[in-house]
Amino acid sequence: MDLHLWIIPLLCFTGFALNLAGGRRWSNRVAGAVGVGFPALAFAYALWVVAQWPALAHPYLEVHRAWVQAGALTIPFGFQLDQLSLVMLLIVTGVGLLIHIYSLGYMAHEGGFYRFFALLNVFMFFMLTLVLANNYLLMFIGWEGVGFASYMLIGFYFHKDSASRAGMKAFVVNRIGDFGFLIGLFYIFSRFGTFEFSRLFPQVERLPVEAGWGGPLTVIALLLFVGATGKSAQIPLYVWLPDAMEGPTPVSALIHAATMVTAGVYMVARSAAIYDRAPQALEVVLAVGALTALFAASIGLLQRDIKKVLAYSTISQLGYMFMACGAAVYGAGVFHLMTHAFFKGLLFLGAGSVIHAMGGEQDMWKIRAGAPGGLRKYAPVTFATFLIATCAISGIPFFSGFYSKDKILYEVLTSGHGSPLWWGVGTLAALMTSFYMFRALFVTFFADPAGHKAAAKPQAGHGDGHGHGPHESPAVMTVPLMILGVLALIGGYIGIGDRFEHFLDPVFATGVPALPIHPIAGGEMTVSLLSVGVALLGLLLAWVFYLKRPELPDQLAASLGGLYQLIFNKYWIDELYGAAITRPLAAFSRVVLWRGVDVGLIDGAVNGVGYAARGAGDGLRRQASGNIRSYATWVALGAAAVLIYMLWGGPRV
Amino acid sequence: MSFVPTVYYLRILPEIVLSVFALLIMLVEGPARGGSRGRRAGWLALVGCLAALAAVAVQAAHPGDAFSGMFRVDAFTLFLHVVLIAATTAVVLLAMDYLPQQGLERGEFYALLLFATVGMGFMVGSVELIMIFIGLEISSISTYILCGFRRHNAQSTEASLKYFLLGSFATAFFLYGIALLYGASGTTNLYQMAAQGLQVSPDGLNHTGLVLTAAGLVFIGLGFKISAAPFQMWTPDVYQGAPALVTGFMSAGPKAAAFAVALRVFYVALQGQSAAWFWMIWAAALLSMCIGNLGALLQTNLKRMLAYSSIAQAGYILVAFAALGPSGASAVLFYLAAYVAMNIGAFAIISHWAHREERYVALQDYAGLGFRFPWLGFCLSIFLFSLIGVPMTGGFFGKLFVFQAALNAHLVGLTIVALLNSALAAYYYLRVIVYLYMRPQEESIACAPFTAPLWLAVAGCLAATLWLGIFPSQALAYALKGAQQLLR
Amino acid sequence: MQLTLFLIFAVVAVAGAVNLLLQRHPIYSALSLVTVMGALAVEYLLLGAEFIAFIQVIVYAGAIMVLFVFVIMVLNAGEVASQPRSKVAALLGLPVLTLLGIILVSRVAGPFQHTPIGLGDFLVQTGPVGQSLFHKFLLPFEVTSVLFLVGVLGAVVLAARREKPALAPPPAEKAVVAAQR
Amino acid sequence: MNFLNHTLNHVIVTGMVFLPLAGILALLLARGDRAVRWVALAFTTATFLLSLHLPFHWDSASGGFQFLQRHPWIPAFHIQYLVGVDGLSLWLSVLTTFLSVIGVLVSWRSIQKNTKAFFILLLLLETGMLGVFCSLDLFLFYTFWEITLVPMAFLIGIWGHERRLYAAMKFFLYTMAGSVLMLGCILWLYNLTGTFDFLAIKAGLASGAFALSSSTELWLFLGFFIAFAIKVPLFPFHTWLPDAHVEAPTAGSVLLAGVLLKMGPYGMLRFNLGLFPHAARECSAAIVVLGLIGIVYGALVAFVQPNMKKLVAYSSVSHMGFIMVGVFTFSLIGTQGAVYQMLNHGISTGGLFILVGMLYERRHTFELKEYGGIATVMPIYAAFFVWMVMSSVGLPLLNGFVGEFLIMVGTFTAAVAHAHVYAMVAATGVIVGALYLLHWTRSTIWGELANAKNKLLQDVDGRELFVLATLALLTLFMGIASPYFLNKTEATVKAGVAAFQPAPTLSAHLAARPTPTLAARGGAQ
Amino acid sequence: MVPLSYYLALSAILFCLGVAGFLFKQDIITVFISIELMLNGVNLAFVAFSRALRQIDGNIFVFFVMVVAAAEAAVGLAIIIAVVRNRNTLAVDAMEELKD
Repeated sequence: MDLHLWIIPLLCFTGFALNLAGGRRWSNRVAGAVGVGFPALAFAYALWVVAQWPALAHPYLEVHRAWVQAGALTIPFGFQLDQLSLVMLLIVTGVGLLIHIYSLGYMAHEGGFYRFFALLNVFMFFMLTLVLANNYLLMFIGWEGVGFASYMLIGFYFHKDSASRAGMKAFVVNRIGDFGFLIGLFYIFSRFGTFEFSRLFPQVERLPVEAGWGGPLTVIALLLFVGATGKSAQIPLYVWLPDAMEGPTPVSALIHAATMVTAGVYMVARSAAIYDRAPQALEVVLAVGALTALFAASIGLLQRDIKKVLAYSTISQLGYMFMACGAAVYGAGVFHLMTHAFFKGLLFLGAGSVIHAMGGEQDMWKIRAGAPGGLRKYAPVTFATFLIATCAISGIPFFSGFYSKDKILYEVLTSGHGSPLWWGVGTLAALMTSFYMFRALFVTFFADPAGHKAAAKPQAGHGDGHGHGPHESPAVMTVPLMILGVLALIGGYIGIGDRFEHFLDPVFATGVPALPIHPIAGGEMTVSLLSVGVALLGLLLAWVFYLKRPELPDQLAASLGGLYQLIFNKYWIDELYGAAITRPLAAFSRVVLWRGVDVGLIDGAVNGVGYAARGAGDGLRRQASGNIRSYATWVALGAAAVLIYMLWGGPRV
Repeated sequence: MSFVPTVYYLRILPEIVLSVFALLIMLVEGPARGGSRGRRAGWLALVGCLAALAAVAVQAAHPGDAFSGMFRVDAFTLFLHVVLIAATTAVVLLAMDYLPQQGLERGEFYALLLFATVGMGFMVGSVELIMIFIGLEISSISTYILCGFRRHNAQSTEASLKYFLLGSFATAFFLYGIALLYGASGTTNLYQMAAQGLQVSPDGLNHTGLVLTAAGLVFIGLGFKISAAPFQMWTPDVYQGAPALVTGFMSAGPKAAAFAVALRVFYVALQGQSAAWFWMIWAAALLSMCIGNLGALLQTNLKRMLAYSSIAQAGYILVAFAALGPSGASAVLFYLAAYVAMNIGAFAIISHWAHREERYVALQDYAGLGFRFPWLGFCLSIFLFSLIGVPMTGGFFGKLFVFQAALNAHLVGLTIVALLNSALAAYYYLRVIVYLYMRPQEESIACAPFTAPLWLAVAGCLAATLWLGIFPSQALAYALKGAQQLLR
Repeated sequence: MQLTLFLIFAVVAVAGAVNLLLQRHPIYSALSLVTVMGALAVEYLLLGAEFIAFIQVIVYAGAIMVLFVFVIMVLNAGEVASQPRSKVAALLGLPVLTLLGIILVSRVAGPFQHTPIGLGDFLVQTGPVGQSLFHKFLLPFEVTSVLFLVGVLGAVVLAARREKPALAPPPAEKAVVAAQR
Repeated sequence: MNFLNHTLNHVIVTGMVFLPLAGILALLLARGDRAVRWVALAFTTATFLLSLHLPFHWDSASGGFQFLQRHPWIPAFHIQYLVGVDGLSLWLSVLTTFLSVIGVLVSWRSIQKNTKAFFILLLLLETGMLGVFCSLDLFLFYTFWEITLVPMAFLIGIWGHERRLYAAMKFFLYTMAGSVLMLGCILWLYNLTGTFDFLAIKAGLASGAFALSSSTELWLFLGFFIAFAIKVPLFPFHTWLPDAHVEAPTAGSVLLAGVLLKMGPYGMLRFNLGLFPHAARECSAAIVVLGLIGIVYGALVAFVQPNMKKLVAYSSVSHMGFIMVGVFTFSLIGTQGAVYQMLNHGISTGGLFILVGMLYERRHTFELKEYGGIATVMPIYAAFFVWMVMSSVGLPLLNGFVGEFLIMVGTFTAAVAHAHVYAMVAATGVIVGALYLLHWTRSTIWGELANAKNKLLQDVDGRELFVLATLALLTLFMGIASPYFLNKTEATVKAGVAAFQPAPTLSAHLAARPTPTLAARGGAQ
Repeated sequence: MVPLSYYLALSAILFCLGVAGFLFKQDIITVFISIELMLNGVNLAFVAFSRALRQIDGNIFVFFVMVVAAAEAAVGLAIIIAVVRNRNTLAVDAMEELKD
């Protein structure tokens, strides 16, 4: 049975190529049709693939001609379809398609319409390559490629300096992660001689679980995780993601929430066979994930920009996914990945709709001020779907996020790799999540209870002709919102009873016996109740702070003082990086390397030789005085020298 | 009273031919007055040169000694005869362009050129020191006069005087050396000296010290002529002051002839002492290269720059000289041929562009000339590249040959110095090219029309330079043969 | 006897040479040289070189030096007024000379301390010289004629007093520029 | 047809090398700038097409030289006219002919003065470069090597920018200084072996017919190496490069970066590794370290350059450092990567120089601060800009990645000490590479169009579009179809690295594993 | 009996005095005369060697040296005359127009 999986990414690439080549001359309608049509075809193809699923060998492999070949190294264009990639395939094409459709409306009045769709398509192409690859290197194509697409899309408004800077930052920070990833790949190759999963993992599975830090699998796992921290915005490489919000909102939804940033999680899950044998690495993954979850959530508490809130929330949620991976329950991680794709995609699209409605305004307080009486009145669909998504992310029962997050927290607490400490951290982060999400919801959609009626005129920065007051978005935007709303609501149900995880089990069955779990009283229910409690607490607090007692936040801020400043300024991490790395590096390069070594030392030496030669030439010139008797003296001197030499100097005959 | 065999005269036929034509020139020049003065002499000289070249063929057909073993026709003699007479031919042609332009057109010029060539011919063909001395004097005295040919010009006469005084000074050393060699060996025939080994004189005394002193003194005289350091001081001044064309001639002919003499004296007569004099040559080579190239770096007068360059080139030839053996000698011969071709070529163009009273010999005068006169500029560039040692030119192959010989003789240090020097030298040659092509023309310098003789001469030099660089096999074979017969 | 003669005329020769150095007027220097030549002619006689001794006096001292004196007179040469300008000669001249003298005297004369030269047991008279010149040394003898021709030419070219040639009308400096393009 | 092919195989290399010279003759006859351009284009294109004969009739299984042609030239010195192509030179030759066509195209309008001379020199340069890659006689090689020097110095000196004289001089002298040492070594080798024939020398050295003492080998190695290192240019011999690039006209920069620099690694692979393997092994650590310094150093210095061309020039230092590391770790994979990276760098950096040149043609400045927001007025240009930058950054699916990756993998798995460290340091180049290239992109084409002088810039025209699109498609093709290129070089490279004894553990390890062939994979679908 | 060395020593001394004259004399003509002195020194060596070797050749050489000296004198004096016409001085140290 041939699936010709290569067609799926290539469809998206075709969309890209067509728009790149002809988009400039086409109307937005044609460009949009091309830009959405090909992902739609890809989605359709993916659905067809799903239909074929029962009939397939698992995993299904198709290997085409080589991409790179040198000596023992052969990297084919090869695709693999197993449970994990199937899930990813559906998420990417499905959510991707919705966001494409949404963008038709969102971007309708933007310049560079065709460019936007070309780039979205190329992103899809790379993302699909990433998830369908049958080897690490092909995955790396997608990995780097999505980075490129992300770079281009973050900098989509390239005339804004901040946007182009953010794009560059994203790319470079990702590259730092890729550095680790690459080294990991080198290790894999030098140890196992292949990058293909189907050849690599069987070899890995023959190896025992490693005990210390120095084992090859541990090293590989850690290096791969460095790559994951870059792509999935974990400590310490998360800094690019908040800045990435400079891109158009659909981009944030697609790339910086639903798909690309989860690539790290996908990659770690894909490498389960390796991680399972590297418990120390799992420990690191868990710790980093948990800390990131908490850390980002804490920053999210005080952000005023709606997209920044969502960005930090994304970082935080990605932390959860890594917590799951770190606890060696990759299934839970992937589950959360999926639900997160729904609700975070929805949140971003909703935020986009809000921004659209408010003419480009992103500051929640200004939105509130710009929509007298609460934005929910003007944009009911947006509000409703945003509400669903907020509930989902906060872990309100029966929304999708509840199931996945709950599962993760439970597993972290009980799994042999987990510990109560990280569970506590995760739960605290959940509290914060609930708080800041509802804070965002209340501030954005509800009227200011303090009754600041000073309705600032909505700003007309976004697009053209949209400065006519808050309004609901067109159907082309709201329909995707609604579809995602439904998914965010019910998407968790497939995980009930661990069905989803069992579906994925074949992928994660790596031959390592599970560690004994730490049983807790009451089992999963205890944890769930706690989680729900925390979520509701967050909701309550947000309600108190932002609807009931709007003066409280300021008072609290004043009483907290330094801590407030610290969090409000995002722990000054960007500034720290700037002062410790970026600026010294530039200064070092300029002053020491360029001016010092290059111009001073090397060229100085070269020129020094030149000067010396000229100096010698000058000395010779001075002897050429033109005086005959001087010349004769030199001749006589030469004669004496020659004779002395001839008679006493040289070897005797 | 025995008759002198006719074949003896055939063996010095080129010299006879040249002398006869020089005499003819003097004869026709006497009565000639008015506008055509010198023109006729030029054509006569040209015919004489060509006839002399033909005479070389005759000479070649009759190898052997002549005149009580004073003169020897062998491949060595023939090779240098061809080189020298060809050089003179080129200079004669150039003179037909240069002299009228300078207002110097007088038949004596050609006569002197031919006489100088006669002297050089005797220098390279003689195997007897007194004959060599006379040949040397003929060529030197002719050259002294040519240097001062622009006799109303203070620089020209000053150059002539400097060359004359210092040249005579050095010649006295040379002569002293000859005297000592004679005293040590009882002969002045180089091959007889070689046969004796020069260790022990006929009277049974050990004369090593005397011979070595003689070798040193001889080298002083010859070193002066080839402008080898430390006897090079006169070169820049004289080259600068002499008429440009004469400078070209001087840098080629007499230098080549002096090298030939040096080869005969050191390689043949003093071969037994090579271990002693080798280091003298070595040091002179080293000094010449370094002094020549460093001195040239800052020069802005082209003639002066080429003077330093010729010191450096002498250094390269001395590197080959220090290599000893047939490979060293053949490298010297080949390099001389290439050097003569490229140097005369360069001076041909320089002396044409120099214009009346040699107004334009500074580097900045050359700005933009390359594009103004593309063909001449191209030719000059080729000559300069040849002097630098860029492949496909005679200069390169000559250098290659020299370095190969030197390395073969394990002169690694000297070769490295020579290699670095040739890189250094690239700077000042290239500077001329930079001016030719890369600097905008500042003032439009006047330029006389190009005449056919000029073209002929330049084309000849160009052809020779490229021929020696691209298809050197034949010339190489001759040089090798010359070297072998020299050492036989 | 021989030694005495040798020493006397050696002293005369050296004295003449030193005088040549010490005199400031060229004419005295020239005359000093004549003295040296005369003394040398005697030494030649002591060495049995009759022919050379005679032509030394007749040709060298007689003709060539007269030429010098003549030129000095013609040019009305006197003492040179200018200051010596060669620092190199002033600084290095004497040491170098001393060195050179020591080397030459020791190395040239050194090996022959015990080679006696007798008086009158080997004479070179004109006859054999002429024989040799037309026999063994025929070629150089013939070639010297070229040398003299060159000398004549030199005198003509350099010293003949002709009016400074008015530069011929400049060769047509046509628009070479255009022609070459 | 068969006969024709046979004949062509015999003379193809000579024809390819000297066709540009014939072009010079034609150019001399051409009247008018227009005709001159077309003649130059015709001849470079014809040469390019001719050179395509090589890959199409290539025997991938052979690691030796193909299309050999041998004639005695200067018998006294045993100098021959001996040309031939192996896997190493195959693609470099094609790259040369290709970039020459590009060079003509990019000079179409920018060269207005002395057009004929310009194209004559360009064609002469092409002959020289092809000769360097194809000649197998050391004398012939050196001849061509030096011949490339002259036209390039002229191109810089005549058609360059403000400080062109200084740059031309520096270029010439720097390279000359290196090559005279090489000449010395060639002669030394000749004296030791009695021939200039590369094949004979190599066979003799390998078989022990010519024995070199280890110190002799070391000195010979160094002599050759310094000449090549200057050309590469390897840190710290690189300072001529920024000056030469900044001042060179676009075509000059393209050929300089694209081809001339490749003569360095090519020479090292051919001569240093081919003839003096022991010395190469001995010196490899130091050279690799210099290469690594070059990678990081070049990138960091590029990052702070205020001048676009200098930036690209330093980027070359960085990229060429990769090649050095690949060459001197002696692994099959790494060397293959280095060979491929040579091609990639030629295309990518050539492309970057063309892009810079296009801006210069419009604005006559290379200063970074003069630009910004160019994408607003020149969108197509900007697209190609990003494309070529990405190729240079090493975005997978474009060409740059394959080479760099192979080099790094090869280095990592190489059987040399500290291989892991080498690869890791090299990999940092990936980060800093992105840093300076994106910094450049950001400050040139992104951002606000603040400078009023840039507001009226014209986007690319048809000719420029053609050039850029060709290069861009080529980067894509080379990025996805690398086996097409590398299969043809593998046999040669394998034979070349065989002298450096197999990596003990890894290759044994890999040998145990059946590596499926391409065909088998194709069948498995 | 006089040893040969005496004659040779005298010749060397004369030669060196000639050199000294060249180095220290201030007018061109005397410098030229010094060269003649050097030649005379050489001639003495020739004759002495000829005598010691009992050969005629040395005498012949001296003859040729004198011939050469004569030609040289003619040309040299002509050059000097030309120089004086241009410069109006006989000072050696005035000939410094050509220099670096």
